[in-house]
Amino acid sequence: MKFFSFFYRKNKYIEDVAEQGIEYTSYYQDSFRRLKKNNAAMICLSVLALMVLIVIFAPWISPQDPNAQSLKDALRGPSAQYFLGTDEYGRDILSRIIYGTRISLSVGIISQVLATAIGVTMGVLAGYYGGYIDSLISRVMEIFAAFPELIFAMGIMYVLGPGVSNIFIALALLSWVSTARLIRGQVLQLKQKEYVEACIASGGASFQIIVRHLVPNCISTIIIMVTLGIPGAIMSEAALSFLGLGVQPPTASWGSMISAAQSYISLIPLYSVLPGLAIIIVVISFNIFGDGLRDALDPKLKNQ
Amino acid sequence: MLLYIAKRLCQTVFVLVGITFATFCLINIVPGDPVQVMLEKRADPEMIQQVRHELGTDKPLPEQYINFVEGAVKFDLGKSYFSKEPVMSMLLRGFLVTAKLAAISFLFAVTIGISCGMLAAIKRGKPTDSFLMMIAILGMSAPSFWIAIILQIIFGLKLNLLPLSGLDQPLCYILPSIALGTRYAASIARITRTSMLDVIKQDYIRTARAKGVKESMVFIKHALKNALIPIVTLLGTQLGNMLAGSMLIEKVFSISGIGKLAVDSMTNRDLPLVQGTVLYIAVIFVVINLIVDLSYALIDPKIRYGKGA
Amino acid sequence: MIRDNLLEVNHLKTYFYTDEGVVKSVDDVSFSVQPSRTLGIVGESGCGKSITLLSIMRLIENPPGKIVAGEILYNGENLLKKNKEEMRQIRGNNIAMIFQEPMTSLNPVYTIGEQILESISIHRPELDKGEARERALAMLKMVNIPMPEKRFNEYPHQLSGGMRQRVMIAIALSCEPDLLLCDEPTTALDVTVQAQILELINDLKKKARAAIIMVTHDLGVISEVADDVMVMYAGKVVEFATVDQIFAQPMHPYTCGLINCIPSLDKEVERLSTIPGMVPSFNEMPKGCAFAPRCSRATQRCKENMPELIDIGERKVRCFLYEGKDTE
Amino acid sequence: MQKKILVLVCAILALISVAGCGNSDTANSGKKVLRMAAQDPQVPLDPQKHTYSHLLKISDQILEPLIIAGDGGQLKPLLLAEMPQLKDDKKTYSFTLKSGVKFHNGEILKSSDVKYSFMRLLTEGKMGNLIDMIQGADKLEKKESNDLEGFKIIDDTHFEITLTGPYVPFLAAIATDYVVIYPEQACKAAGNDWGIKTLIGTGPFKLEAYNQGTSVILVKNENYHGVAPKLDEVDFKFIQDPNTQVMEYQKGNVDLLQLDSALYPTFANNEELKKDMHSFSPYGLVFLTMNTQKISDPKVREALSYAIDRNAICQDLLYGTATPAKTFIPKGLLGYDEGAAEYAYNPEKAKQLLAEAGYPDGIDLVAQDNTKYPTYSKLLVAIQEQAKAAGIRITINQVDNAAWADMKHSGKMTMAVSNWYIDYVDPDGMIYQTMSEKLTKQNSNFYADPIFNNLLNTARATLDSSQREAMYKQADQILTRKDYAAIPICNETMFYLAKSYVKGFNVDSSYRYYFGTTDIQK
Amino acid sequence: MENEKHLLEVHNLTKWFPVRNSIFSRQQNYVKAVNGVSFSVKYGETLGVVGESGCGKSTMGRTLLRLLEATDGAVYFKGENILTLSKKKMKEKRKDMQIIFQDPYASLDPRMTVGDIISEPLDIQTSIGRKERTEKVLAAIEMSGLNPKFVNRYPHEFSGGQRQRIGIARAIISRPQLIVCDEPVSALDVSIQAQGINLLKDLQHSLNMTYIFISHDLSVIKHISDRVLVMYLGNLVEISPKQDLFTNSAHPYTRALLSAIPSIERRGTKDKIVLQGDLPSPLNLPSGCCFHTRCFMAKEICSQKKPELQQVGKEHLCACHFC
Repeated sequence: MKFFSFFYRKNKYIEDVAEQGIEYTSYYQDSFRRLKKNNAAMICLSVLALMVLIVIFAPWISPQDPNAQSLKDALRGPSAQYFLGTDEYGRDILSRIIYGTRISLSVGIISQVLATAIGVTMGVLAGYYGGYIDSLISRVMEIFAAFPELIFAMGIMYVLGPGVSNIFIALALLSWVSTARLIRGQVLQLKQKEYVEACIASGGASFQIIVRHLVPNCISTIIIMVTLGIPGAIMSEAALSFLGLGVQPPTASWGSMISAAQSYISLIPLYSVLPGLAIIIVVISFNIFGDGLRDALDPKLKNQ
Repeated sequence: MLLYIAKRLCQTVFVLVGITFATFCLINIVPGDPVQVMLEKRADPEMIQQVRHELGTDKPLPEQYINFVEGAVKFDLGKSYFSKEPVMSMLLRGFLVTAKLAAISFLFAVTIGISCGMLAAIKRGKPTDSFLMMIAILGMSAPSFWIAIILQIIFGLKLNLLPLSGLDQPLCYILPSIALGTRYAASIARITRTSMLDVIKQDYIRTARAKGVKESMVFIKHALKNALIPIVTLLGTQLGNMLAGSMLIEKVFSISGIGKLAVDSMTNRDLPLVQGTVLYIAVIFVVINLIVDLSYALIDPKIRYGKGA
Repeated sequence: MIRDNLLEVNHLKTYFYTDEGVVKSVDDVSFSVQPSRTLGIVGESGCGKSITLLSIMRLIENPPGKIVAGEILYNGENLLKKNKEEMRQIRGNNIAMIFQEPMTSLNPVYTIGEQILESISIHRPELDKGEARERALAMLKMVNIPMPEKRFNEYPHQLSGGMRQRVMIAIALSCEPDLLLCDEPTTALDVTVQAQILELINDLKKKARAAIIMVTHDLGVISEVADDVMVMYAGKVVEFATVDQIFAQPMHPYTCGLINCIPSLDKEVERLSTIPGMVPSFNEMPKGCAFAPRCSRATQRCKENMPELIDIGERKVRCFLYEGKDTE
Repeated sequence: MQKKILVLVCAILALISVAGCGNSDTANSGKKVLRMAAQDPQVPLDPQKHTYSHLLKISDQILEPLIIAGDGGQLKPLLLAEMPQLKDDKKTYSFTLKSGVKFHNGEILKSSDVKYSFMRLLTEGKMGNLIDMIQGADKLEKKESNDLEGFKIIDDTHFEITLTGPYVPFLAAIATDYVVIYPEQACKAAGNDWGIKTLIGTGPFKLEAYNQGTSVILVKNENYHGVAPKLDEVDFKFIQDPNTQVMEYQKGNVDLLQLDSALYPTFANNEELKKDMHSFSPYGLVFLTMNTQKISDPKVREALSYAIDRNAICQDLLYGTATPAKTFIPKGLLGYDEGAAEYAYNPEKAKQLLAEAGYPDGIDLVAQDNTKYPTYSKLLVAIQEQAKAAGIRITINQVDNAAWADMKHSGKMTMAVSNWYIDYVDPDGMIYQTMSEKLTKQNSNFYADPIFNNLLNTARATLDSSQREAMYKQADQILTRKDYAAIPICNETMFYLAKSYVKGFNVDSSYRYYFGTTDIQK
Repeated sequence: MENEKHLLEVHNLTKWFPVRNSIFSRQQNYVKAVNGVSFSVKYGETLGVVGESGCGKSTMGRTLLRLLEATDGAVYFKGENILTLSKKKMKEKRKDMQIIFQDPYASLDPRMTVGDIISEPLDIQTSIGRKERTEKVLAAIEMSGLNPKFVNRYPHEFSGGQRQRIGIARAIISRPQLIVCDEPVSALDVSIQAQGINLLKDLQHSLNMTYIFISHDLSVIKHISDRVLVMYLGNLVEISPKQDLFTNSAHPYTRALLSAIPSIERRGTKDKIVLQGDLPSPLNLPSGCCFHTRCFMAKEICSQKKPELQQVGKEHLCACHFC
């Protein structure tokens, strides 16, 4: 229940009409009730919660310093000292995977939050004002969309140079278009709604309409877009790091681990299998949870 | 209909000009000079100047851009700074390789995806459905390059069944195609399922049943065709992404396709090649989108008869 | 006056199993239809009238819906005992159905002609292509579609709502069914078009000798097409009578309320009479008579016990008020 | 509608069939074909213009210089009847061409071809500096003249070359794979197709096909002027991924490949491969190059040297495929200081030096990493971690090859792991080509010690071997022990895998792959 | 002085929606939704607007309130042409005019509580204190026949009838003088519909409001209106006091409309007028009288000349050549 407390409307009438025992459920409470029934989504949510804990407590959880090299122990299989073996510098693979979670999750979440900020602004502007603004934004979106994702991300990384913060920007630039499109479409629909007309009929100005009606009604879409965008961003980060355009050494990232491990694939297969599995677990969790969230929040979105 | 195509083409030209302009600007912002790469360790200023003059990169930027656009209109994208090969022929070579790979992966993804999606939709709520969708979400969640590596280890190395790299015999296509196609197959299966389930709820499906149409025909004749629109939309973007995503697979399987060309040209700042590759990929992307839009018309008479245009 | 029943529905129960609980959409409904007669089923939305029709066609989505009990005798044979293939042969051939939304009930990707032909080719496989086409065109003519040859190759979106409903009727009648089920066929149409369609249905009834079950919420429509009327409320039959009886002398308080709350074109009243409250949702269904909470004549007994459907002559009514009058 | 679908299906099927019909393996019945896994050079096969080692592995089979450096750097005439004679002025060499040497197109090798090749190298080639001490070379390069003054053609087989002054490494320089001789007519005629569609030399193999991006196919030169080659065909298959190369080797699809050092540990204990694994150590060095303007205090640079554990890097990171370097000039070249002390790993000493230099709390440095060379990236990561112990905090800044070249030439680079493999077997090729004042400006090093530069300039003109040796030893000492302008790290050992039936093949220390004497005996 | 009697006067109100055919064609097409409609509404009366779907009655209602910008014409509200008012002045005017929508699902923002929805006009128009606002909201809720404890609930928890009451409460909270009721009861079940109609009538009396009541249902129109305006394809075809219209309709369309309604009372009467064909597209209006394509009385003149509005009785106007 706490999860959605952020979205509760602060109720202005609650004290004025002190009526005990009235059960009222907000849209989000209702959605959460639906979500709770979805076992798979809840399992994934707990996996993600676990991941978040790992991210926060990485220094305490990881058995070793992820960057501490012990060249003598390089490329060892699992042992008591190194649960999952070591990489080519004798660094503990487990610790690096744990620290890699930080990169993956932060890349996923921050890039999507950025993308959403851009996408929602653009989408609302284009959808609400229409006309020239819409044409301009739509053309820009077309240009952005005419690049295949990976090529586009690579291009930006070349311009910005490698590094985590640049990945945030690249992936945000990559994914804002889909958010903007969806939001634009939704705003176009919402704009036609009679409650918006009612607001105009009451004298509401554009800003009031956007803030009171359009954005709040897009929030479920936004949440869904963020949740379902994260796995994509994580995959893209992995792909970029795999191509050597990702994080800077010695930072651990799953994609760069797989890339590095490719040379030792038959020597210690675990080295490439494990970060891959880590990606799969996180991505699957986000996907299933995102699906569940979508079903709970807005079943109509399924096709998009 | 014709007007619609003409309108789309106009938009396309606009997008392409935007793309080349953006690419041109970007490559001139990116640090790194192709001439210095070409001359490697022995680059002294005179030499650099000389080569620049040869390549024409000492001209003012607007002139360079206009030259490029002029050439592009005449289907002449210039020659690679490095290999001296005409960019067009390099692209064609790379494209043929990647297109074959992507086409096979696409076919794999479409057949597997649509049939699994249909099956899941027909068996909705049953174990088959859950199982297929579990597989699908697994397939969607695994990075393709990782799948490629795993396939390589299992089928190429441990079982020694299939070739590991290159594309010089038909068997070579199997592993890269699967690695490339898996993700797309999974997402196609998912969208097919949801789209089918959506369509099945429609009134006209009930009408068909009320007419006494066989259940199998209800799915194949009445539902699938209507369900195709979101599927086709997805297929369009997927095919484009497949062409781009193949660069990871190309890396793993040592295939010299368009993806490798894109990466190499970027690392060398081989401007004509970068421009060419980007333009080429964008053109393909745009063409695919055009085909997708036109295929809507094939599927949906509303668009064919101009009402929606 | 004893007629053979073409269709006899006995104690039909269709329930929907949802997350929130069991919805008894059709709860112990019995009625019968005779050839060449029109039965009107009337009730507010959610009273189970459409579900009754879908149950007859056995087109209830399972899950969540399920026909739990009862029998549907068509020419003496229980449709609920038929297997899928037998049922499919009956659908569209012996029993046909028209739906409420002409806009969405036709498949948008096939031409009108293809959709009529499909029905013919399923149930009349002996006809060759040309004959089938002839027949389809004849059907289009029969439902008064102008320029049938042209329309034949058009897609549903090119037709107006009224035309589409005509096409639906043509499809339904293409195999000369004995029984035509109409699920609110005119609700989505404008009044002038509604009048056209009702006229068409009345015409066809005369020509085709088919029995019709007409489901609607509009008592006006009922009054124009039905011979018998069945009033449903919350999944149950509350009154059954001929059309003249119903309007001349409604018995059940719900029927009375329904008739009275429609603004009249001929009488002038200051205030409309209303039925207070609203239809109870399935999870707050009262223990006794479902209508009791809204009924001005309800007694304590109504609140606690569900009255039975009582026969009063040829009429039936589910209300304690008429207990003991069945001997009349 | 159905028809349209049918057409669509047909189109797709057609696509598959096209895809399916790749060129299947031609049956090599009885022919001796050597298949080598190689990296795609991505450029025309013209070693005068492009200098990648991937390219040389191919071009060395086709093209030949006048003189060849044998194993150990011993110069031998190849296209010459005898070694060139140095005249008394100490700067003029006279040459006699071996008679009857034919190019692949049947033309006879003439003096004019040699002159043409030299002039082409000077005007268009990348490695003109190898021969720019020929009289008039600078004028030619600056387009002030159309002729190479110092090159005198006497007749079709005789010519003389006059240098601007005494220059000892000259013969070694013209023995490199870049100073190859092209047929004048054919080369001019081919224009931009040279190295792509045609490439004609005098070597033991002829270029059959260069399938850009895919492969190169060479066939035996039946009219070779030397010992007839034993192989009928040499195929270079471009396989990008080193791991895939080995997998293909294991499957028997290639017979030879150079093993990526990263893969060494994977296969070092593989019994199957171990017996096919052969090592060679080309003359060269991996070193840390520093921008002496940005890291201007030699004490800091010295500290860095103390902070690197070369033994650990060589033994553990590089699995013994490298040995710690102690001099800039590698073993085997004149001027190598056998007695030089090994560099010590001493973080405490490093800290102390830093403190002396004014950094008691350690120092932050930026290092550039060229992503094109993963092995050196690896070294840098190891150095980064080791230097921490000495209080040197290194931030690695990954850049791609183009950005790297740009940074290097514009002086923006601060520190990088670099390498150098000699082009010609002479200490001059090692130390002058990297550390002379003229060149350090161009590679962001900016080292310009007058004594050091004087030593380099004198040594290349000194004919006396022992004097030269002393000078180079001294220069090396100044560079690596006093100023620490470049910090030697290690000398790499390289490996190639060759199937046991590949006979008569080895890679010498000038890093030359040569299949002229190779045979396949199954 | 005549003006004083009229709350609203509409002159030649026209609303055309441009339809973009393609970027290449210069020719602009229009959906001619409302074509030169003129009428007036007196203080405190209910003007019923009736017509089939697509006849432009909803568009007219929205154009009157400037929810859509009119293409041409003038709307005098209390003597002031509101179509030319500045945004700011218009905002003030909006206090006096409100709208109730047809769709009880689309007209309430699902993310707002009932209290927030109802108080929205207040929030936008005024800056009154919280207490006063709560009082007003609760008053409006009660007047609309809702339980005040619903104030914190969300719209999706209500039935259609209750939602429509919420919409009504929102419309009346700022005590407007004019309410445009756009098919307020047609989405409701019959038994609920009657409740809604009664509520609207009661409110009109107690708050002294003027209604423009749009509906396709003649029986509802008849019940609630004082005068009735009949529209066909964006044109006013007949306007008349209620009694006159229903007993003595002049326009053939009105007659057909009246006759088409299935009615319990008129059961069995055989003299129905069933119009043939469908409504023509508002993109290409028929020439002359727009009804001539379906009219059972059509003569040659009808396709050539557009009929003017003519007086046929007291306050009874009709646009037909034969009335």
